Amino acid sequence: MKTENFMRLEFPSHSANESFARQAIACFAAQLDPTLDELGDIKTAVSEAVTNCIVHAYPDCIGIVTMKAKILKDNVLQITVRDHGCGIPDVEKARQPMYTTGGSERSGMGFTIMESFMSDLKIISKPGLGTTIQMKRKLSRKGVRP
Amino acid sequence: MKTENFMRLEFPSHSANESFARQAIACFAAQLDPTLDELGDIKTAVSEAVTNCIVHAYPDCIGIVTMKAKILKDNVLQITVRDHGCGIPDVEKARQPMYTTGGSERSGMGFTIMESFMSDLKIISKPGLGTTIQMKRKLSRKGVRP
Amino acid sequence: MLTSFLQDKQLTIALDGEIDHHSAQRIMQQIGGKIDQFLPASCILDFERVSFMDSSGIAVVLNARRRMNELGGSVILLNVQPQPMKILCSAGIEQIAKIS
Amino acid sequence: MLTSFLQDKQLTIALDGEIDHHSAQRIMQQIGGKIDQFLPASCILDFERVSFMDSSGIAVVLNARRRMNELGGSVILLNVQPQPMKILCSAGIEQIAKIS
Ligand SMILES: Nc1ncnc2c1ncn2[C@@H]1O[C@H](COP(=O)(O)OP(=O)(O)O)[C@@H](O)[C@H]1O
Ligand SMILES: Nc1ncnc2c1ncn2[C@@H]1O[C@H](COP(=O)(O)OP(=O)(O)O)[C@@H](O)[C@H]1O
Repeated sequence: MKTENFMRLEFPSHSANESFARQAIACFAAQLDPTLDELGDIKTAVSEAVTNCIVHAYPDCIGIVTMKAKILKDNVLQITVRDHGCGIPDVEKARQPMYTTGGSERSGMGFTIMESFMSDLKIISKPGLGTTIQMKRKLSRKGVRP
Repeated sequence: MKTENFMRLEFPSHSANESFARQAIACFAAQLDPTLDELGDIKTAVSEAVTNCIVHAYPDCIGIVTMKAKILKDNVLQITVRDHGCGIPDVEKARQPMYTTGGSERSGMGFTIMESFMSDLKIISKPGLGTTIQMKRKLSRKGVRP
Repeated sequence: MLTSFLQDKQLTIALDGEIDHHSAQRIMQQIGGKIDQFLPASCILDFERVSFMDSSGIAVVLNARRRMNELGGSVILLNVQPQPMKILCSAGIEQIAKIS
Repeated sequence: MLTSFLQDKQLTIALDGEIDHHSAQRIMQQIGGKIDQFLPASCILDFERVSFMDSSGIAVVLNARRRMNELGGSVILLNVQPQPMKILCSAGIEQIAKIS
């Protein structure tokens, strides 16, 4: 497909939607003909970002999670995950490996994994207003495949 | 999942997104544990509705298509597909089998198929403003499976 | 490109994948091109590997049938899987093409 | 329910499917329950049928390891597929559980 493509998906923060969000991004990314390994990385990053909305942004209620994906030039997939939940008071602290406010059920590795599997991870957050995560991934181009 | 679930998906009217929309509804419907046959019907109905937006609603431009899905009680999946395209001047005529304004590439069977594969097909359209298609499908309940 | 072979003036074309509006135009052109090239007495469309089809597939069959009509020949559909069969039946396709 | 078996004080638990936050809590409880029941000397988590795992799976391993620590035993991860392996490595899990 030559023309720019994008999608925008909204769903409530039920934990059952973690796998739905992963599958949706995989279906959308399919047009870039990713390798299995690339697909695994993208699904993992989305799983982390969406889980954070479910677990941290809306701890005591069900809120709306918005996932956007966009195909940029040179086979780059850009993904944005957004919530209108509690926000992150200290983003630098939150980015540190093993840092979690989630107790023994969380590992504190979410942002670390997003950072190492994707590029240009941006975290924009305002306490009380919500959080937007943006990340990119350049996919090996189809033409270059053996 | 006990609590009500829904999703809202927006994408541009590129024909490559027909398969994306089908896969997205299949992933969402998965939580209702549909049979292969039920899944086929749902994917077909979505394919028809989304194709109509791409072919008829936005014939000369790329517009936005919105697909919503909602789980109602008693395992009923409700799907809404909406465009802001040219609209349908005569909905009764459009519903007739074999009626098409699309020439030899279209069969005129889209609405007929949506009607026979789904229930409660509603078509709301205003020329110049766009079209909303709403349809439902009751899925055989998990508990009742052999 | 669709695989095909010709035997005793019978042209067999194996369709593949999902047939929707996105893929249908290319498929129609390829089928038309092969019929024009071989001018067969009958055209067999093998649906074995068609995993999904919407009403765009009906137009594919109707177009093939129109071309074959011009040649005085027929269209036969082979190995149709359950989901495509449902679509073909809902369009009454068994009245214009033989399903075997 | 996860399948498991005990041999020579070694408890093997076969995990299954996708491990994310949605499924992790149930998995942790089941692993904890089995360790409490059998009080094994070592706990083997078989990842052969885990097709996907995010960082929630790290917490699953850390929890199993915490329980086994209390018993003075160890945790061993078996048959880890490429995608889960990537997650485990990114968390340095080979320092706290044996991967074989
Ligand atoms: N969307 C969010 N809304 C509010 N807080 C968040 C969000 N995402 C992350 N956080 C905060 O950042 C911390 C670190 O996140 P992360 O690295 O993903 O690890 P984990 O999810 O395992 O805690 C979380 O424990 C939480 O305090
Ligand atoms: N979303 C839409 N916007 C505008 N016109 C539409 C739309 N959907 C359907 N129509 C009109 O209704 C007719 C019948 O539609 P349908 O039964 O789906 O058959 P087909 O798509 O094969 O033409 C179309 O040919 C078109 O004129």
